[in-house]
Amino acid sequence: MENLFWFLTSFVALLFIIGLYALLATRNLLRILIGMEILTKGVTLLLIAAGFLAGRQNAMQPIVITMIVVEVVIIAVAAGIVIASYRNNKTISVRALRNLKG
Amino acid sequence: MSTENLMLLAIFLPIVLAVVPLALVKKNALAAGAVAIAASFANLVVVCLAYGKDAALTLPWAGWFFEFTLRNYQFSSFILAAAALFGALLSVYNTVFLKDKAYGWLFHAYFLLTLGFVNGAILADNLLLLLFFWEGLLGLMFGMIYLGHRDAYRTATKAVIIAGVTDLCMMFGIGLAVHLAETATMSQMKVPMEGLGGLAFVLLVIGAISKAGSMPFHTWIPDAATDAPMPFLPFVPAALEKLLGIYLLARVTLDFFKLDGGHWGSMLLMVVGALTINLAVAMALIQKDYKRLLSYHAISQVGYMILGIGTCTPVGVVGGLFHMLNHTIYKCCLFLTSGSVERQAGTTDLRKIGGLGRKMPVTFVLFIIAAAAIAGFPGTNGFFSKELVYDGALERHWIFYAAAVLGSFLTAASFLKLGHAAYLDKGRGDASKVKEAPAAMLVPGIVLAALCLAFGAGNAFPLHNFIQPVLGDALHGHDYSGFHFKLVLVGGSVAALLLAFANHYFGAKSKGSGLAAVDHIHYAPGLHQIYDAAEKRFFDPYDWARNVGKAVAYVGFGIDRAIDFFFNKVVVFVAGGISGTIRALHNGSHATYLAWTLAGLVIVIVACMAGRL
Amino acid sequence: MITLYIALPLAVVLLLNLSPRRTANALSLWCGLVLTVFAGAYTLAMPHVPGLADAFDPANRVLQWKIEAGNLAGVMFLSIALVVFSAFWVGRYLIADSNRRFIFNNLLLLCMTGMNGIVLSNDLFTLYVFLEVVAASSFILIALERTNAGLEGAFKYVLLSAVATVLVLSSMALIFVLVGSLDYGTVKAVLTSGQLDAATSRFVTFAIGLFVVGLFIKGGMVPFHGWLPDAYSSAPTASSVLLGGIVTKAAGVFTLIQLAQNVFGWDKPSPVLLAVGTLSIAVGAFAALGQRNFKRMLAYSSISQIGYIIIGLGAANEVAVVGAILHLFNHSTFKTLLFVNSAAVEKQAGTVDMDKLGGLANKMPVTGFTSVLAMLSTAGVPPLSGFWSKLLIVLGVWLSGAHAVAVTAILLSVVTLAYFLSMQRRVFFGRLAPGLEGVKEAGGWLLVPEIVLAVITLGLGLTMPWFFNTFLVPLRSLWSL
Amino acid sequence: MLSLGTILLILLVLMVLSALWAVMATDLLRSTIALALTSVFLAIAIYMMGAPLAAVFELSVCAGLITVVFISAISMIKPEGNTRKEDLARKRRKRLKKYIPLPILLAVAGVLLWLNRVDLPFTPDADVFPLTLSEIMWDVRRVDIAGQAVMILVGVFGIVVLFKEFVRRGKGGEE
Repeated sequence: MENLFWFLTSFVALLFIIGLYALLATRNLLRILIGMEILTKGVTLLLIAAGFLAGRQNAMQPIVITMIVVEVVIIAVAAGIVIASYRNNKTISVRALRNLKG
Repeated sequence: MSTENLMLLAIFLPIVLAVVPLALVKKNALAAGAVAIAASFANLVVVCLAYGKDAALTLPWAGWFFEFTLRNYQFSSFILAAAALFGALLSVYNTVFLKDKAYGWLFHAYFLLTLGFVNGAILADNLLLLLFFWEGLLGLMFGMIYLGHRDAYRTATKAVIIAGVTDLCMMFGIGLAVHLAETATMSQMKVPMEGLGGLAFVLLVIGAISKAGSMPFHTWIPDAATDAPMPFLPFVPAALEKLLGIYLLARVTLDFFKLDGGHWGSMLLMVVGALTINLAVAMALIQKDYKRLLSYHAISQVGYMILGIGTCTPVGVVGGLFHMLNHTIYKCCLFLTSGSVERQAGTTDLRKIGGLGRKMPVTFVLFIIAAAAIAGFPGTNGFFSKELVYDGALERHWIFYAAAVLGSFLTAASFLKLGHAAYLDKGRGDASKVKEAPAAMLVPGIVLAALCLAFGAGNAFPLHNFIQPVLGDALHGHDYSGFHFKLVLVGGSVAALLLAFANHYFGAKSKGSGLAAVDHIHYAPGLHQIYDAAEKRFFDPYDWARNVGKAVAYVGFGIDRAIDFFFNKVVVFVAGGISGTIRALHNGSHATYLAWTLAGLVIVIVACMAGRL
Repeated sequence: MITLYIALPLAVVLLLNLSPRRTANALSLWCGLVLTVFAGAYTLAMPHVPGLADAFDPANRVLQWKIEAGNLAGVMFLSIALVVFSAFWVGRYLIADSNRRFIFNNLLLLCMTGMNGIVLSNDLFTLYVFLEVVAASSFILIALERTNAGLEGAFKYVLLSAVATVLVLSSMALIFVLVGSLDYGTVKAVLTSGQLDAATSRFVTFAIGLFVVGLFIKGGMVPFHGWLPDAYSSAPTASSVLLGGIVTKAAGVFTLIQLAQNVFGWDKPSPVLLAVGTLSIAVGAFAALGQRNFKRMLAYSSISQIGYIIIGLGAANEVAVVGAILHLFNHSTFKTLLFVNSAAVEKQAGTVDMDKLGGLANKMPVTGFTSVLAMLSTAGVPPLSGFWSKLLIVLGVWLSGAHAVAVTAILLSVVTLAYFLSMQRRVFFGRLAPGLEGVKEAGGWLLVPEIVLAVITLGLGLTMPWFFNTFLVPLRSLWSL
Repeated sequence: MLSLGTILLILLVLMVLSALWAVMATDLLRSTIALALTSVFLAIAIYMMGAPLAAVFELSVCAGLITVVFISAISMIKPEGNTRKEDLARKRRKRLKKYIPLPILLAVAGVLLWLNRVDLPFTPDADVFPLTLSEIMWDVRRVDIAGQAVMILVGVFGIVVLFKEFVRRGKGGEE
């Protein structure tokens, strides 16, 4: 059980690292969104693993489903922001979104 | 009406009536003034009815040391009565002075609010309640200074910042004292004077003496003298703040901590007192503005009170409290004369006025009486209280006595200069159209000047009725009224006065002949002239004395500016630097913010795992 | 009937969108106002009328919602209703386009639903869902005008909020492994059972740490605050009112208080909270000192004020926590008031750059006066309400033994006073700035929230003892000490 | 027959690799595809861990809907500062066509998975939770469902606000 837990969480950790890398290092707004998606994937895996390990997948499934729906809305809104920014600035570089300082 | 209700009335009557000027549809200063007069006289009646009665009142309040506890007894009712008296006199004066001012109605509202808050602070028997009223006064002070003119906010801000910092000290002091005494009720407060108790003492004293306007928390007062509306000066710095500050100081030293003469706390107070006397008066000596000069004296005289209370001898304490009362009377009167001059002559700049004595004879007489009182001319009230303070100081160490006498000398010199310049000199400016001030502005001054003389000649009355009952048994049956001082003391004071006269006479003569109208000592020059004076006639006794005075003035000026520099520049620079750094760190990049977040996450998690959550 | 807090706004939104567009545009404002007033009145009536505080349960399991409310919830409901009420007025005043205003009003109602849901939720995952509702509607509210700045602020918020979500959900997963449920009561029973072995309690601490950091991000605490100044200052001012007034408090701070007491069962001072709170107070205050933009200064000031709430919570004794809750309410009133003032200034003077403003007090007396009131309350000047809450917080922190924190908090409130004085001087007092001669007082629409909020700030301060005994003392029972 | 552990290992490794690809790929479209692939692998893993309903959601919503969102976003964005702009656009359009079958394939795979539910070689601890899935979903988690509804409403408003082109109108209300 313990081993399985660490086995699964190590993959979750890998996904988190990849996602955070995307958030931190890329300049492309859409790729930042992809990073956010990957983070969400990690969370999904972690939740399912938790349900699996606790033996309560029945209780966990509705949670994951709701979470997926909620995250889709978030991503859609975020994509809307990126598109609107692109319409304003004609670029999807994150440089367009670093003017507020101080 | 029971005394309990009278106490409540004293607090809430002015505060409630203050709403009237605020609610006036047409902002008429005269109508607001009428309300102010009515309210202040009603207040006077109320506090007179409550005078000297013992009463306590506790209303259910928040709990945890927060209790709405009021206490009326000899000391508080005396301070209350004094404050109410000045409030009543000033309300009359203000009404005339502010008649045509656009902000008049607002000032009257502030005036009444201040009166109510002061009554609250005096009657409070709970330290936290006291703090409540105390802080409320801070806001009112800001409001009143702010009314002066369009750039007065600078001064108002400075005043609030200085007072705010010292009030913070006082808050800590109160916190410590409440912690140590395990009660916030002032009448039950007993704090030991060692360890943290000492710190609490110092912090509370800082709060009290800064309210009274002592050095080094004084720098806003002279600025307020130039910027604030004139009626603010006799009301707040000269009267109420002295009463309140010295009241708290006396409560702290005599009640809470039971300070005795051998303690370092007493020495501290005396040193502060002596320094305040001399440094402030030295600054006063070189001022060229009527109000500003007076305001430095308002600082200087606090020194006598602190010195007197700091001696911890019955005679010194009686002297200090008596001096507080007297100072309020004559300084109020002096500020009123300055107000009359400002209103009639249009300015208080001594370089632009002169020869007003003939045009404004009543004002001049009032000035002479009050100035004699502040200088300690025998027979006036100031003389008696100063003698008592000298007596106490001499009992402790001759050096404090010497400092006090030196201050007395400089006080006399500066008032000779002021009187000469404003009322006797001829020719500067156009004085031909100046008339005597209206009667309503003179009456309060006349009352006060009469009090100066009355409390001098009949000093038994205030001492027996107001001051000595405060100390009660601590006096061991002594009576300090009448005229029974040691000859040495009186001789010293008289000598100081004579010296001041001589100094003034020779100064006026030697300089006055050369220049058109002015005797030069009144216009104590800027810094370069100090060096000029040092070059020539160094051994001339007169110049020598003058140079000593100037040197003291110079040092005082330096200290004054240094404190000013600290508040104006260092604080601003440090805060600005921190602020700039923080702002530079917010570079707008999402990656930076994300990196902070992750770093914070790691730190918090590490801290949690280390059991620090 | 406590279900109404969620059901009613949702129903209103649905009905508005089903009715013809023209009617709906006109109706949305009034529906919203009536709803918020109703919510406020309902909350005030709740302690006195039996039955109001019950969940909706007509003996039928299917309609039994799993939610509950307490006294703390009452304070939050009141703040939420108050701020949303003000935001409606500001929106009516500032947003010219009627379609956009319709969307704004709908989003306000949805956001209100989300915040009420946060207050009511009794389950960690439900909490998460409503947190996301609030976050998503905030993103849209920030980006409503689609200006560059607004999009930038929204984007940063989206980004950091995503990280917060990940942390919160991961923490939930870890708790679920251990407990097998996310219900507050069940989780608390396991976490505070005292039967966890060393390894398991380290595991639990780790999970709680993740959760707390997630909430720190939502609440905008330093150093997790990067999004907050940008989002607040760049949002349309009508949205800033909502964001600055309540969103971070409901999403971050209230949640933290709720969880600390209902789930984590903290009962001793927490150095982490104290440190983060103190850092927030300091950084927020000093950053606010150097701002030129009125709204940005208010945003930093929010960070600083929330720091006070957090140290109150960190002290974990009843004095401090009651102070923190009171400060939560106070902050939502006076910060909303300040944002409403900034809306008035923005509309009337056309800018919120403080270097271009000045001397507006004579032109806009009500706005000037109420802003002075709000500022003094924020800085903690008696007898305004802000003084009492700060006093309780500092007192509680001192009693908890964190003397240095208490002293720092007091010292930094001087900085608060300093930056607000500088703000007052640059915006309302001083010399009238060139070009502002024709400025008039804001229209009647805006004076309503200004006066209501100012009266609350002043009235609460003056009637503190009564308020304290009626509302706050009962709160103590929440904190089992 | 592979054990559950081995299958999971393979799936998760593939998932991480495709996630890495999604982040590293220079072409945005490829990134999106890789992301969808990640979702597919994750969905299968979820399925293997005894959560078939969640797997279907992951597949249809994440792999399907989000990919659609991303691809429509990419299609709105013209290639930046390029001389051969139209050329490239045409190429993109061609490529887009190439990827159209992908969501369909994913959907088919999902349906197949749903229909041929294979019995797990390794059963986790018996589900000790006393309620059935639908009971939990509609009773215990009822508030969450309401929250989802609110969320979707928010999303609708978000799309109306953010995606809609600026409209020029005669009355001059909007720019």
